[in-house]
Amino acid sequence: MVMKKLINDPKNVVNEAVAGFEAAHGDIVRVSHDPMFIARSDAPVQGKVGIVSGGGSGHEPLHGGFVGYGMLDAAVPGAVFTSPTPDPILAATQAVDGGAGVLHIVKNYTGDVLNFETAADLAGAEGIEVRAVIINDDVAVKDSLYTAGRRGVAGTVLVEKITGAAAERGEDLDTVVAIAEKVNSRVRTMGVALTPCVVPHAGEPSFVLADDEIEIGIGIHGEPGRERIKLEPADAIVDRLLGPILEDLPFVSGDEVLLFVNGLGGTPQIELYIVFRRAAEVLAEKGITVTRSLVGNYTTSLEMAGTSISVLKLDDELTGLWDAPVQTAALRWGR
Amino acid sequence: MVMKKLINDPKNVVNEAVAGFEAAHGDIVRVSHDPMFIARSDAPVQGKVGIVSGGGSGHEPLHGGFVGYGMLDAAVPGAVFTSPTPDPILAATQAVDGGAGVLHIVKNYTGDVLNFETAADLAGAEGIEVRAVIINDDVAVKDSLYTAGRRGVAGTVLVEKITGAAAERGEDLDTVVAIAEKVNSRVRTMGVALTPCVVPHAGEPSFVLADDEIEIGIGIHGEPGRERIKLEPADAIVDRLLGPILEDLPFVSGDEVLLFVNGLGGTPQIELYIVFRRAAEVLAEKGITVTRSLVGNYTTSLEMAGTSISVLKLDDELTGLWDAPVQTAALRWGR
Amino acid sequence: MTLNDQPNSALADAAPRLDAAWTVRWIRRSAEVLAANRAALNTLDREIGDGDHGENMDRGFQAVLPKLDALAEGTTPGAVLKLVATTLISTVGGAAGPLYGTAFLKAAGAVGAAESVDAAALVVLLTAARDGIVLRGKAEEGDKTMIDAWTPAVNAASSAQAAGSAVGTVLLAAADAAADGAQATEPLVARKGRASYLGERAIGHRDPGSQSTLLLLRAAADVLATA
Amino acid sequence: MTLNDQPNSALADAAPRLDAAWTVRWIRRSAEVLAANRAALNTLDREIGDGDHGENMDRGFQAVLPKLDALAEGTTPGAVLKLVATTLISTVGGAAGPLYGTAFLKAAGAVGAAESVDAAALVVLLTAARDGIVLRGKAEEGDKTMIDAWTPAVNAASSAQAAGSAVGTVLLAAADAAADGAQATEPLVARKGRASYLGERAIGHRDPGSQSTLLLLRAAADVLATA
Ligand SMILES: Nc1ncnc2c1ncn2[C@@H]1O[C@H](COP(=O)(O)OP(=O)(O)O)[C@@H](O)[C@H]1O
Ligand SMILES: Nc1ncnc2c1ncn2[C@@H]1O[C@H](COP(=O)(O)OP(=O)(O)O)[C@@H](O)[C@H]1O
Ligand SMILES: [Mg+2]
Ligand SMILES: [Mg+2]
Ligand SMILES: [Mg+2]
Ligand SMILES: [Mg+2]
Repeated sequence: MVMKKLINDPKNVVNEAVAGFEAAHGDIVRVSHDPMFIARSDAPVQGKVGIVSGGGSGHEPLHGGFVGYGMLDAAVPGAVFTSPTPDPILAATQAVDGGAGVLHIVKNYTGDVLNFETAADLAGAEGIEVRAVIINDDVAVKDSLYTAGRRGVAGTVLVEKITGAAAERGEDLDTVVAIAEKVNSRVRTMGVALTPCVVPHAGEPSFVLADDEIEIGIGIHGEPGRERIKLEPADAIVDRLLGPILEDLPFVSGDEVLLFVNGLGGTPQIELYIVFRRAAEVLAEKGITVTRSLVGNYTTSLEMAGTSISVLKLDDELTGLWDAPVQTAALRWGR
Repeated sequence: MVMKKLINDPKNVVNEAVAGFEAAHGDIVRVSHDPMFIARSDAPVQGKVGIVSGGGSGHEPLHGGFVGYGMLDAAVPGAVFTSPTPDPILAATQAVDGGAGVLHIVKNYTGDVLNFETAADLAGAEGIEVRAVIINDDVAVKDSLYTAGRRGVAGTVLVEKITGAAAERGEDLDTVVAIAEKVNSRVRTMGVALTPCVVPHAGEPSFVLADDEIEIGIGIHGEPGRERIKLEPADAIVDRLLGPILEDLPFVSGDEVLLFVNGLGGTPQIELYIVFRRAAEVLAEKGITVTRSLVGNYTTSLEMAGTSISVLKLDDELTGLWDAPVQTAALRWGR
Repeated sequence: MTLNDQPNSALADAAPRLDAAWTVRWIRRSAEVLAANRAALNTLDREIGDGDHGENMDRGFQAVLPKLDALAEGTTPGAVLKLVATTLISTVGGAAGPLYGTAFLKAAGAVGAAESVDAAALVVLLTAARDGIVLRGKAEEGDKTMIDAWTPAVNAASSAQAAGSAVGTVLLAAADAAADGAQATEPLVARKGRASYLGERAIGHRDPGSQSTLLLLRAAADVLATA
Repeated sequence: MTLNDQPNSALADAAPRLDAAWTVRWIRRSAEVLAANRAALNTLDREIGDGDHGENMDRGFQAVLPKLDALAEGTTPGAVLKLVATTLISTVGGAAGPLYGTAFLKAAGAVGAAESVDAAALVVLLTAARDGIVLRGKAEEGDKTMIDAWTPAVNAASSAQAAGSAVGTVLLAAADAAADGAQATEPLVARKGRASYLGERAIGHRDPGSQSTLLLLRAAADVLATA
């Protein structure tokens, strides 16, 4: 079977997409091609904590789409589903260092953690104070003692937005780190895949689901989740995802939350809203109030069909930072 | 084969999605469920020309995602891929009438045109001045004399944004109509499908493409286009789409344009940017300057994989209106 | 012609005039037939349109059914037709909704307040329905639309009535002509509706609207025959 | 044990010390073998990871090749290993990049500026490489990672050297033990890396990193054997 994608050479997928991103969003970002990273057009912002994220490509708009005022200072795209190497992470860190230190927001995958770690060591050796916050919001991986730990998935977007707002309003590195950790500690996510995706250089689906099977607890690289079950109505699937999310924190009656229904890339928006409807209904039944919402393709797995639900427990501080102006290619309000 | 969608009953897809949309975006819109339409939360805005669009569902965020300050006053969603009936169009028209008349933005499909026509007649009988602008930006349909005319596709988003800005700044109905017609007359679009989509109540793909076939000139309901060819590299496909677009207006050296690469629903963003890169390159070679850009899933065909390219010839007036603040679920800047 | 297409003149002439009860039975039968043909019409529409014609027609006629139950005693054919018209307009959507809606509306207008319809009035009714569709959709014969079923049906009805046939025979003539007309859309390139985007690729496929027209007119003849 | 896994002691002991030329030949052979096994490693990784391990390793070693050409005359094994380390770190990415990068870096450190490596130094080199991976990745034996190939390899090399074997035999022992170790990952549940998310579902699949470790160590033995 021929792989059906709008690409040229699989080897050039990331390069060309980044070039397209640069052409489309030159008002917001500038791009370094080698080493490859995407930075705010006005980086470094003197006196501001710099925020760098990154990871394998294929999750767009994560992370490049979130570079700009009020969010990330730079994003470092690796090959598809492969962590970037330390060199571009170091270069991005240097490029956004405004003298107030740099935060690395890293999704919890061995490769990402190790490569960011190496880059941080190298940056430290050059006198840049670098701190890392590891995002691990995925409740699908049950027992963290016998695994590489929980994975970082769509909750990353919320960490990046809120932490970016804190840095933008001038908080120092300790405070920015604390806020990133706070968001990470209060957000829980679980996803479901209806179909797999095809990594361009692989040319074949990363896993196979029967016509009537879905994968509950899917990872954003197609890593398997909790269980493979027969296709169910959307409401039943939402209940399967929300249950473990709500139990885990736990979220309780009286909580105010941000409800984030994320598309994995191949699921139409009309379905995401069907999911949102049921999730909001379940939360309401439990006395949990949705005060902020986000619906759309924000942390994708190429063309995978499916969704993830994230719930973030808000307080006045986080709500205020969420509402603060942001101007990126993929998330924008207030300016 | 089981249809793989995050839905409950196919009959409730639109209802439930609209309910989810309402739950997620209550700050921007209010929803009437029967007759079904989505209106700005502050409608009617007294003294402002009301702008209503609508059409079959399945193209989300078109049109509901574009309801809000600076764009649409109301959107009327029909069943999936089926024009709404006159009743909700009339109700939406009444709901947004602020005394300055109402513009209907209608994509050129027989069903849409006829149902909006009937609604306009009924609204007129109630003393509301209604004008319609029919959008027909799709260059894939070659000879308009022997067809129902060119189809309205992704260019509709640009018409809605720019016309909405004109209405928001207080232009009268004649001027708003003239601007809508101006945008429509200066925008050209052509699309390509890599895979078909499945309408929920049908349960089967609306057309079949071989594993290595693509459809050049696809319509947003899966209507066939110009030709069915073997899969090609992205750059070659972009060239096939841009050629007819540029010839048609024609766009010439020295033009300033808005370049809009639209995803049809199932194509990952990374591919859309590969398409954008090539399109921008071709325009640059021809001396056409891209001064504004839009990339993303804005006029979709459920989960269809593919893209459409729209080019809009700008001038100072249109650029200013494009840049004006907009606050909708799917397009937002400046507030 | 299939067996089903054979006129059955003995039964056809059983009732000389069409009254409100017949009109209601016709619409009920149409709803039945459209429900049964929902998937088939969707398939025709999927081939050269967007695959929803069966869905649309079924939704509309199912919406009519409960309203028929609520009709007052002593209603007229015109009142029934008008009820069908407004219901189709507000429930079918797509191209077919306004087109069939207008057809029934014009048909209602043509029969006015009459208590029943004879063969001559039937021809007037069918003509008005067809003219309503043309008024809205601007299709000509040969454009590969429902008009390609309607116009032969109107012509055949008119000839049959001119030759002195009773309503049953007139209806059968209309249905038979619609069947031929629907079949005759198959080799055509479309010039109206979604199928027009297909160019040559529409050749070999029957227009779904011509098929639903045939089903409606056949139902009209059938309910009379089995009354 | 397949035929390929048989030690060939006659040839293995042909060269008593490993010099810079051998190191370059080893890396070139590794690049060849990894390119040839690119798809196979991707497949292993697709089964219990994200399908890119072959891609990653191939990208890294291909990036090393042109740099080998540019190496000065009279270089040392340590300098070659360091070049490999920095190139892998900056081109492989994923988990394997920092892990193999650190392994080669620590190996380079272990041999220092020596012009060649004897059996004892080889054991030190392999041990340092393995320890570097553990330092970064914190995996223990049985976690179903590349460590499950490295640790048996280091142990076998150490025993062979203690028994007085020359470098060739030590390398063959290491490669053979890595082969057994890689195979032994198959029944395991993973506790590190992406495969750890699979729980029981990882059972029956070989860890891709243990396989690439086997390929690297086998290449080391082979280039000596065919020198
Ligand atoms: N302009 C027209 N005049 C007459 N009939 C038309 C016209 N356009 C479309 N039709 C009829 O409508 C049918 C399609 O109806 P339907 O599928 O319900 O609507 P849509 O095309 O909006 O999905 C076509 O098969 C054709 O018979
Ligand atoms: N913590 C760890 N310690 C040792 N080896 C590890 C660890 N995590 C992963 N690995 C090895 O890395 C291999 C995967 O490498 P690769 O596929 O290139 O990276 P990624 O998992 O980032 O895609 C695994 O097969 C395993 O052998
Ligand atoms: Mg990887
Ligand atoms: Mg339709
Ligand atoms: Mg249709
Ligand atoms: Mg991998």
